Amino acid sequence: MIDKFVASVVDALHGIEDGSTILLGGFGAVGQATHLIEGLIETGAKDLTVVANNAGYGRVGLARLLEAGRVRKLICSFPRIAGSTIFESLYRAGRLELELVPQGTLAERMRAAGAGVPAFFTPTGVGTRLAEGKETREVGGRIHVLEYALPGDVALVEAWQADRWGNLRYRAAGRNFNPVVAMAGRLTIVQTQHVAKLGELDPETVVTPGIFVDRVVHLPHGDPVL
Amino acid sequence: MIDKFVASVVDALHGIEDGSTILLGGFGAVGQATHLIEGLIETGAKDLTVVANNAGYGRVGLARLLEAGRVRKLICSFPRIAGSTIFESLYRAGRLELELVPQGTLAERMRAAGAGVPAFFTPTGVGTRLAEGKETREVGGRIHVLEYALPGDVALVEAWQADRWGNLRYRAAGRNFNPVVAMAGRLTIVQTQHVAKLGELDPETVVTPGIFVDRVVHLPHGDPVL
Amino acid sequence: MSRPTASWTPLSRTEMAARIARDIPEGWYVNLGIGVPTLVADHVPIEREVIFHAENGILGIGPAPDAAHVDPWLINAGKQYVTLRAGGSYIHHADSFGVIRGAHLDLCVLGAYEVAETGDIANWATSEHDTAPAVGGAMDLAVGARRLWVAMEHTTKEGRPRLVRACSYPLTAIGAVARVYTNLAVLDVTPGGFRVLDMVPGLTLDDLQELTEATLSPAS
Amino acid sequence: MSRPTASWTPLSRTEMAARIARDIPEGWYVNLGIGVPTLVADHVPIEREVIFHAENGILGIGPAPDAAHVDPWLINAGKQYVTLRAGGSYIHHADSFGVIRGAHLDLCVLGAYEVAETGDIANWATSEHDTAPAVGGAMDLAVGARRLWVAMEHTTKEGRPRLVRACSYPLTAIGAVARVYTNLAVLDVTPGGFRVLDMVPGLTLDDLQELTEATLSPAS
Repeated sequence: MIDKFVASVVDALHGIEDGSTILLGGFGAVGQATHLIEGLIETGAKDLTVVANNAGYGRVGLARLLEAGRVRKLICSFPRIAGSTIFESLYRAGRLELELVPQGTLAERMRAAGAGVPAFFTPTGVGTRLAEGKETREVGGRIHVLEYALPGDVALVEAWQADRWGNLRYRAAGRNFNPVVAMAGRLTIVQTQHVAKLGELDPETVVTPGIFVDRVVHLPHGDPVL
Repeated sequence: MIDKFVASVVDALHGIEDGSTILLGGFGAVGQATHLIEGLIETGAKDLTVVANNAGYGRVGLARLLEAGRVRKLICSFPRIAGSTIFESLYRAGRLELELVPQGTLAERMRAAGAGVPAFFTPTGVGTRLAEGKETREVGGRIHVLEYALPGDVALVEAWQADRWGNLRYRAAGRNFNPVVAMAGRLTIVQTQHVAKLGELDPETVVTPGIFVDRVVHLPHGDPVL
Repeated sequence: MSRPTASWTPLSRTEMAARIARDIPEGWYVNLGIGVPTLVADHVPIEREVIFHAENGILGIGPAPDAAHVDPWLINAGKQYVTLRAGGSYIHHADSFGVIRGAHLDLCVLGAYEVAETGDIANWATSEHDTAPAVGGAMDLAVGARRLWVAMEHTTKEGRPRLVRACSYPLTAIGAVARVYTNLAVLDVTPGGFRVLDMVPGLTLDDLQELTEATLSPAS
Repeated sequence: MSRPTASWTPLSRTEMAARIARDIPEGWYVNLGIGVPTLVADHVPIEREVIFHAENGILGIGPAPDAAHVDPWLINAGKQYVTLRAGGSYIHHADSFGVIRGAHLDLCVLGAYEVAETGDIANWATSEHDTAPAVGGAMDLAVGARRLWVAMEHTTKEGRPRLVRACSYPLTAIGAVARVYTNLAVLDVTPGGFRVLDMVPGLTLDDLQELTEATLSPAS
């Protein structure tokens, strides 16, 4: 019997190595696998590259991980949000490398990784600082930038419902990057609010099929707090 | 009030021009917008390029359109199926141009068109006849082929349910290429088995949001016949 | 703004939003940036069906909820609580930017620091050495939407023009802007530069030109 | 096949399928091609959870339905009626080939005309001038799945070897095959060519070599 559920955050995060690239679902506070992100601290893994839309806020989740000094590099579209003080002070102090990526390019690079597409052209960023030094090409009369797939060693996902095959559904705007990072992670780890029995999720409504999921931990942790 | 429903197949297909590229959803007989495809004959549009996984069978749908001599070129992954006699005789007679594309490349080229990605690299087809003459490049230690987006002037979609904003759900394996061609068509036309009231479709379960859909016609035409 | 002694009054942020809302017809799919653009939705009557999109995968955003009806799982790209109207739906981030990049939005309205007469827009970074840069979806939206409108004050607080010959701030996109709504005027970006469609009552083209670096032309 | 007078019996198609099924562990995600590969599913007991994928967007295919329980909306990539087991789900075609190309499948089993000792596979066209070529998902599956196994007769009906030094038919993919299951043997493709893992009872390596163009090596 396939059962991707594990008993604890520690089991869920087992084996993550120093230097790993970690992809995070979530947009702002919604749909972030906060317990898994904070759990990374206990694993001791360091020198991490973290890919996330935002750089965390306050002292929770990614901000806590940053504060613990475990992150070498952040690949991010919008690090500076209300309360992102830990990120800002580390960045100003030169203790954190930042690769700034347009949000759609960030999503598409991870989707490409998940879909076996190693590189693609996009019109986004042409003629801007974020395309400096990148290969460009005219296709269909318009200039485009070549962007590369962004795979993760690990993806951390927050789901609303999961079954033992790892099929996932999300809640409202909690979907966001989660299905994308789930595809792009070589090891995809999920924290879910609710457990569904196998067959309980309508097959027409599964958003992330279990093929993209390796481990699931049940954490009924409640609503996101902005 | 937005209402994408039109009264008839004729209204749904209004304005399609000679020389158009038409993308078809469907895989085998399942999920094919047969009434819209046959309706193309009455529009008089000719010199069409049709993009479809299969080349039709018997004397229905795409096979009828081919027989009527309206198709100049077929872009297809698996034209030769049981009953594809009309395609085979036209092709042998040199009366139909064929661009054979691996199925995943076909899907990805249309998805790219819908997502504003003009070209991408893929490992599929490298070293084969289907990559002859195409640009290749090593990315990540592996050779890839450059493939281009495949947009349609028109996409013909079959849905199970649609509402007046054009939100769609499909039925089982009837999903297949339909959400992909819906994204890639500049004019996306849907035949739906069922009409849903606005708000009746659970927002978590819409597969094709109405933003990809221009016109919908209600045709409760029953089950596909293999 | 160093206002000349004049008989005209600049639009408030709310009035700017209302002015933009007037020009959005039923049936358009629209993404609204942070700031004045977000206010535009409040001025589109609910019965005029305009479908608002947010980068974080929402189509069909409705009016903001009152405090008693907040759904903590439903925020927009500006991280504000929103509602979903009947007919709305959720998509994931790659699909959401497929919607953007693939030219499925009829309109995007963004704020900006500067717009050039060529349609270049600068709206994401104020200097080459920002303390912590953040770009979000601005570059994708600017190149992807079928029309890009900008909503901004006509000049900076110090009176420096924002409608310029060439942007001095880091670019968001090249040649992307179709129209600019300021607190003083509405201007189309044309191959011949900015063309004034509309001004606040009492303002003359000469007054406006004085507050603008780029050369303005009147609507023909 | 020109069979030497010998005490061995080639496997039937069903036996080949059963042999392959033995090697598929629980938990694998597997795509099965047309022909003998499709039969493999029948030999994986339902309690050993193997999740079968079809190119047309199905994950979790169950046993074939009897005539009374056919769902006309549920076919596999070979256009045969199938069922969906609890835990199954549907995805669209671009996502389905994302699953394939993105190396999410543990295994794909395909039929073939020829496999070369380098792992090249030819399985989609029998000549350079086919009356009407068709490739389907073969090229995507061959390059995309983590492991590609081939199921085929060891020789053509005319006795011509199918395990060759270099394919004579048009290629499907280069260096893609990991293992070949024939009606006579199981062979791994290694950097040193075909290595025989298993043969039907009574068959010797010399017998097998006689029916094979490529040079065989024994399992060490």
